Amino acid sequence: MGFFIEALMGGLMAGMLYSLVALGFVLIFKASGVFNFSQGAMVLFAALAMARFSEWVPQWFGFESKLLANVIAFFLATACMLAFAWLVERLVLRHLVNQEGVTLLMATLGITYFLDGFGQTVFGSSVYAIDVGMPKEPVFILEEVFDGGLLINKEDLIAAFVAAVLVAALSLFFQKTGTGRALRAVADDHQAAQSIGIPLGRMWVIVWFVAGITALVAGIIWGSKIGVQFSLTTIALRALPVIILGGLTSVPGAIVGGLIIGVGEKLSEVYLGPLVGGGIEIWFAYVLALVFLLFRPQGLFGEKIIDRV
Amino acid sequence: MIYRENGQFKTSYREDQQIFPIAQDRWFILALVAFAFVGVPLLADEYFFRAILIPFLILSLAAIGVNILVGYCGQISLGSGAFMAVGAYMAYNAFVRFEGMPLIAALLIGGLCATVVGMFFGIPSLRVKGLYLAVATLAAQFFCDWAFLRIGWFTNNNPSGSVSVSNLSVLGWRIDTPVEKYLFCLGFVVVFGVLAKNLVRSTIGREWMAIRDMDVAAAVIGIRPVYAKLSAFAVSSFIVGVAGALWGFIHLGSWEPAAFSIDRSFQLLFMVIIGGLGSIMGSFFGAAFIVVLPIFLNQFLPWLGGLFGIDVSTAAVSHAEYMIFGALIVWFLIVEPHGLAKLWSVGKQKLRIWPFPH
Amino acid sequence: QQAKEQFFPVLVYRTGAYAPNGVPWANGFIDYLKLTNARGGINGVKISFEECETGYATDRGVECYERLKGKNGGAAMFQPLSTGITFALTEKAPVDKIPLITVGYGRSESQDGGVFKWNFPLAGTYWVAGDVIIQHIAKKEGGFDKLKGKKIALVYHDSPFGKEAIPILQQRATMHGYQLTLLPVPHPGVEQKSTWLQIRQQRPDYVINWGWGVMNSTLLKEAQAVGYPRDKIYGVWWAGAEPDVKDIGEGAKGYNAVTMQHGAEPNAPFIKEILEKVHGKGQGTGPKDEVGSVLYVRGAMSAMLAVEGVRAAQERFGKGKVMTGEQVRWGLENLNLTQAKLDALGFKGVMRPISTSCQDHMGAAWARIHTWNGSKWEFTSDWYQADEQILKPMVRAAADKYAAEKKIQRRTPQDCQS
Amino acid sequence: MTTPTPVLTVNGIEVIYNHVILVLKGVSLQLAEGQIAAILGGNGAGKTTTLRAISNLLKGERGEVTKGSIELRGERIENLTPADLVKRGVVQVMEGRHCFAHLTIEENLLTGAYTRKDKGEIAANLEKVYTYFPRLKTRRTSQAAYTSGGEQQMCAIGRALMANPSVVLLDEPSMGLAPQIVEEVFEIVKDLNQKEKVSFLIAEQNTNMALRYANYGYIMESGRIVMDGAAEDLRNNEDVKEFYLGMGGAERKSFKEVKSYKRRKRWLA
Amino acid sequence: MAHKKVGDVILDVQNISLSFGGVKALTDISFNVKEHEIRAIIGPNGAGKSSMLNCINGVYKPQEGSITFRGQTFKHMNSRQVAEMGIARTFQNLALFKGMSVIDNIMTGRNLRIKSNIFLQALRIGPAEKEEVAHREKVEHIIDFLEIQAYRKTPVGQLPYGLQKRVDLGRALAMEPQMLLLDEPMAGMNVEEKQDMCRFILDVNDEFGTTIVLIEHDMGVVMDISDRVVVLDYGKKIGDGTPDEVRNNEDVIRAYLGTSH
Ligand SMILES: Nc1ncnc2c1ncn2[C@@H]1O[C@H](COP(=O)(O)OP(=O)(O)OP(=O)(O)O)[C@@H](O)[C@H]1O
Ligand SMILES: Nc1ncnc2c1ncn2[C@@H]1O[C@H](COP(=O)(O)OP(=O)(O)OP(=O)(O)O)[C@@H](O)[C@H]1O
Ligand SMILES: [Mg+2]
Ligand SMILES: [Mg+2]
Repeated sequence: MGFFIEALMGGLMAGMLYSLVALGFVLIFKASGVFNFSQGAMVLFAALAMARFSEWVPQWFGFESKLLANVIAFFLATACMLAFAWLVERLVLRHLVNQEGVTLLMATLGITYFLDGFGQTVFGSSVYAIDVGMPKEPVFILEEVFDGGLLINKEDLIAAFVAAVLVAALSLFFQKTGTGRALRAVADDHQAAQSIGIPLGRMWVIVWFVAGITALVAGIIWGSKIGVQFSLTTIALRALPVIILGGLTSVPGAIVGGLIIGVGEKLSEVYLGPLVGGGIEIWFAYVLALVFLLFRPQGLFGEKIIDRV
Repeated sequence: MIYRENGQFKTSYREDQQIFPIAQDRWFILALVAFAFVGVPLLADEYFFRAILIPFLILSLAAIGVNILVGYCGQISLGSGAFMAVGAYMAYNAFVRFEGMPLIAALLIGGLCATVVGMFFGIPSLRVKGLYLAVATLAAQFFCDWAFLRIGWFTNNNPSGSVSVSNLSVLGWRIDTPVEKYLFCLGFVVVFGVLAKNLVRSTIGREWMAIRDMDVAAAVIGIRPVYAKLSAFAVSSFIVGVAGALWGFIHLGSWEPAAFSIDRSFQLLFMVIIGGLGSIMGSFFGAAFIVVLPIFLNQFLPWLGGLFGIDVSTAAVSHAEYMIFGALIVWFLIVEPHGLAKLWSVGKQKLRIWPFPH
Repeated sequence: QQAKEQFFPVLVYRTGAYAPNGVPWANGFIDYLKLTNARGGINGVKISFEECETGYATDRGVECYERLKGKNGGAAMFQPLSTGITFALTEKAPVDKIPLITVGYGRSESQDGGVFKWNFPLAGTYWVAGDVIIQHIAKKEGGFDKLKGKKIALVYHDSPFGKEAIPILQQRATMHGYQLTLLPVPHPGVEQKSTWLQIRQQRPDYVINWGWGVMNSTLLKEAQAVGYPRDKIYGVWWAGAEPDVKDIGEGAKGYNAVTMQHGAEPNAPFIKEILEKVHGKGQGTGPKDEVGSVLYVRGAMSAMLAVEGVRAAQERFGKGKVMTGEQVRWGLENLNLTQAKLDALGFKGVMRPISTSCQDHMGAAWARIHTWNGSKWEFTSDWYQADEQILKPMVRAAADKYAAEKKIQRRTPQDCQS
Repeated sequence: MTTPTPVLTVNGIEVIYNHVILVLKGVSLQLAEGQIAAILGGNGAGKTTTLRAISNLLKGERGEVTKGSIELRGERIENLTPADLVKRGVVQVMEGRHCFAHLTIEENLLTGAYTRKDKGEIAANLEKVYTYFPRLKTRRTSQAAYTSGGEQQMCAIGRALMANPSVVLLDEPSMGLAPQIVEEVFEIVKDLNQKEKVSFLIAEQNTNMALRYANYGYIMESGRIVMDGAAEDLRNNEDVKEFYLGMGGAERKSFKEVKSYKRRKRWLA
Repeated sequence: MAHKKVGDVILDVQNISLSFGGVKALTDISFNVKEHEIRAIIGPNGAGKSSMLNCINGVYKPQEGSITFRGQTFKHMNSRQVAEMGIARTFQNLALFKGMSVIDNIMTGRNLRIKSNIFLQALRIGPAEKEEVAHREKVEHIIDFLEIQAYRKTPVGQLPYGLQKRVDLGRALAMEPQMLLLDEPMAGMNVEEKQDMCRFILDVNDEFGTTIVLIEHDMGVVMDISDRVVVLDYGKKIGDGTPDEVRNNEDVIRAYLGTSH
């Protein structure tokens, strides 16, 4: 029983971490109809910027304070993401107005390659650490109830909390503000949005910047968990079933999807894995997402796919 | 002025329905194929065959398969790597488990098994669409990756999960040298290329495209979505499976599941998008772009650096390669969102009216 | 003069998921080649070399192989530096007559030179690594009989590389009666939560880590996060270098790894020589502070073995000449690096003698254990030798199976002379 | 006729799609302040293209203006973004509706007011649109994709009005609307034109209706303006009558009587 | 005008009701269509005209009622069945296959009649090729008929709106249907083009004896060419009869026509 609870909690926590990455995808998709393949690369880039600046800043300015270094690095990294968003709009999206989804997807792939190369050139390709003072050592609770106690990972708890805050803020933004509504309009029809005076360029800079910030947050949390290096990009693959399950256009969906996927894959790996040789969690996550899709083709909270004649 | 259709009148629909209705195209393609069979073996060196031409041909074939599914039928698939793997591993099993199994038969059996698997994973497409469908195919990808690593039977119980083949021959003709391998692949590509082209310009091809463009309207004129989608999955994964078998048998000789990883699936998808969705020709362009360009950049950049006396480190080269490659993708898309094939046809269009601007 | 240069192709990965581990290896390799040139080449034959980036991807590796094999007078050996590429090249090398050197990786059964004429897993295979780890654990526990009923979990990279260890650990498990649990981690290894949940559930006495790249550091962080004692974890030699533990620091204290003879060797004579003759002249390949680190030394040692292979070939086919692939193959097969020779090369205290033969392409089966003390790696055991009695039949059986599948005949004694 | 100050001046523009297809071959037209001008012409004449060129929406269709100039109150506008134009009061109602499928009718209308800030005015404007199109009010909470063709058309027109424009480019406003709604739409146009001095440039197939409400008309064929003049004059022109108003001769022919032989006459081949 | 013979009822719609969530698109609609006649459906925007067609050819499933076609009664129809029975249609919001050329779009209409299997098609030998050519010929007739020869190979997405509507009609005609459902075929056309379109419709009706169900807002057209008219308003039937009857029906005038035409 203790173990089950632990696995369950582990799954929930892992799910929250996926959600953090998934959010970036959802944001850009919901707000511009672009399936942003480069989200993984953005996470890496942002994390690299954060890690390296927090290392360089004290050297440049000659101070010791870790906290100050982190704060400055955070702002510098944010600035990087803003510059990135601006450049993406300028150099890429602006020229691809009104193109089909696959074309845009492909363009974000180009961005991915570029960003991977650029990030490693500027920031290097070793392993870097982000140390924002996340607690690493485990805590055990209810030791008197369960043998060995229940393991609680404080780092994960903090991550989950951050993800929840982000989601709440973003949901409000989309539902309650005019900009949010305009962003959804852009996703539906670029041209019509232009025709009524929505400045596509500005909208895109905004969403890509916001997505950049979620990437930065995800990068900091994941980076402090597993170190900053190239493999961070691959967690995007773990976030895919999450957004698909939650619905490509739903911010809360990213969280719920994350929780379901997280729990599903951990429980399956722990309970079914040993029977078939293990390593099943990744495909299990996808199969799980698929099963849900068969009942709701647009994901749990996604906007209904419209087909009308 | 060379590219003129003037004076080429079609007197029958049959003529107008040839693969290449314009005479220049026809001659050009014939010349190209002849050159590929005769000229290239005389000219190219071993590196060219083994590192560029053979992978290019095999991946073009796979891209044709993917294009049928994604480009023609509009079902986004990220499982092509898995279908390649199925083709490769099942061909391997057919080859080693049955004494005297002819090579071509083994490859085709690989393709058939891929067909079955492809159709199975295509079933969700009846309900799930677009990017959402991508997960179904990703499920195929990860499941197959896992199965080939974990289930010993597929690898003839090789503990490491990797398998290898050798002593390939067709009707007594041993396929050893790079030229022979090249010709063998070329034969496959030409045959399947023509078959695929025929399919996409026939009824079944129109059904696929109709489903892609507007499935409700397609249903109203009597196209059965089930049949159209599953047949696209079947044909596509058959071709992809054969390509996978060729990749394993001819190109690598020995492989592990990682050779058909998710990266391969993405690579194939990129090829068809860059090359041009819904274009057989585009599959070749796309394969050339994605296979050759990085290799080219990888060798060109140090040379370029050398010209200016800069010693470019390997890491810098590959980072630059990434950046340039990414930038080129974006650039091409901006110039022509419908891919290189479209760019090509716009070019032809211009040539047709040249020297006038419009 | 051109013809006087022996060409060394260098397959590396300086980008991508495994770059942090690939880079120091490559730097060590290149630096050693530079050192050899600084020492006057191989009997006067200078070394030329060229890197090719594989990104740890098999098809890129194959392309590199094809590109480099004919360059600069032709490559006389390859070091694929990836299990996947090794598998692919194993099919091609015999055709091209170029030997493959896989120092500490690749197929374990390729030790059997009777079947794998062109493969040289010099200085140790994964079965050696696995065997030594079990020997060490047994010693800690106070004898093999104490292993009975113990639980050992193998956490491995889910790829042919990771699976290489399974046969030997299973073999030993049947002998000693410990319980082996297999826990695969999918590439690249950043997601191990369920693995560690299972470890928490089963509470194994030891965890063996067969990881590479980011999987290693993730594994240690997860271990820390669930409070599994790091000193009960043993890594393979690709999971026992600085990039794996550096950014965890204290958190990884006590973590052990088997070494491929060497560890971090900042004080080895040849390292000093490199610092002086290569870095001192401003020709160093990477940053100076990396020189002498574990993977750097691995790279340098791999280069040294190849150089010595060429030298051995020259002994027979003509000193001061450029060797062909076939000649180098002979050299590698008749390598006899005595302690004296090694000492002369500056490897004193770094490694033990290696001598190969037609039957044995590995040449040595020695290993030690080293432990991370929070800031650096320290040796914490004596030398172990893998148990021939166990390995030999396994190698033989696996090689025979391969031969049967490929329809290759075992090499005849005459062939061994050639 | 006195020429009031032009708001919009299009000067000999050429438009090319896809780098090769030349569609407009030198189109010039003017829209005077406070005027309603109509562009008439058959399918494929280039009406939509002209409007797209003015509102700068060509780019998304891979078209570009290669020659000529477009001026708004004396200012060159070829390089402005569509959003800038809306800020200057120029709004286009696109052909074929283009409602935001996933947004509700009301949300569609509200996005129309994106460029405006005053909440009170927006609310008032929304009410106005609802009084123009009561049908929209009843469907306000349903997603645009699930409304009928005519409802979508109303939504598109209403959405443009929400921007409080001074120049409106209407592309086939009558398409798919029931006759009395068509009438209403034109009444609204007239109303806005007279009360709020909004200028309209209307591309229409419903020549009859368009010429009844417009002050000035342009007739387009294959990418050129082939005839222009005051609406009055055009309405009385024999050729126009025959080809565009369906009133060849004196009495209106029944559709049944139209023979299937080709009875086309063109100003240009 | 050639006198055509209006035959028996071939399509009988009975008590159809359809609602989406709270929206009642159709309430208890019954009407019938006779062989060879031109039957118009009119009504204000959102009255449920398009939904009615969608029910007939199986895109929507009505909650209540039944449809009888040539003696067979269906609770709801399945699109493929409907097509096989020979009912074709055009769409109000264009539903062409955007990425395909005009020829290919119209060829899809022949799809039900092409018999060669996928293998023959891949090889394109013998019967497959012959069949393709034969059908192409039929399609060329339609292209001639609709006067869109010049656009044969243009992707339909690039055609102006009016021509797209013609292609849409062409695709439906290619099915050689017994009954053709047209949803606002003349929207976005000028008078001359409407006349042409009317001509097409009348010709189809005359020459092939195709039964036509037509939705149109142009009263001139409707009153001119249709034999009988159904009027819908807010999902309810408010009138049914000959053009003259409908024109003078009080309800219809109030709800739709405004003034008498
Ligand atoms: N995106 C496009 N790409 C290529 N050609 C186009 C494109 N859009 C329009 N055209 C071509 O431009 C010409 C003019 O089209 P336009 O849409 O302006 O006509 P229109 O007068 O609005 O016709 P309609 O009344 O049918 O809407 C047509 O011949 C059409 O084929
Ligand atoms: N799939 C659907 N989901 C929800 N509501 C729908 C759907 N289809 C139609 N409706 C509603 O049903 C009503 C009738 O729609 P329909 O399209 O049949 O109208 P119509 O008579 O064709 O009008 P128009 O002349 O404007 O095309 C409309 O109010 C529409 O919003
Ligand atoms: Mg138009
Ligand atoms: Mg309708």
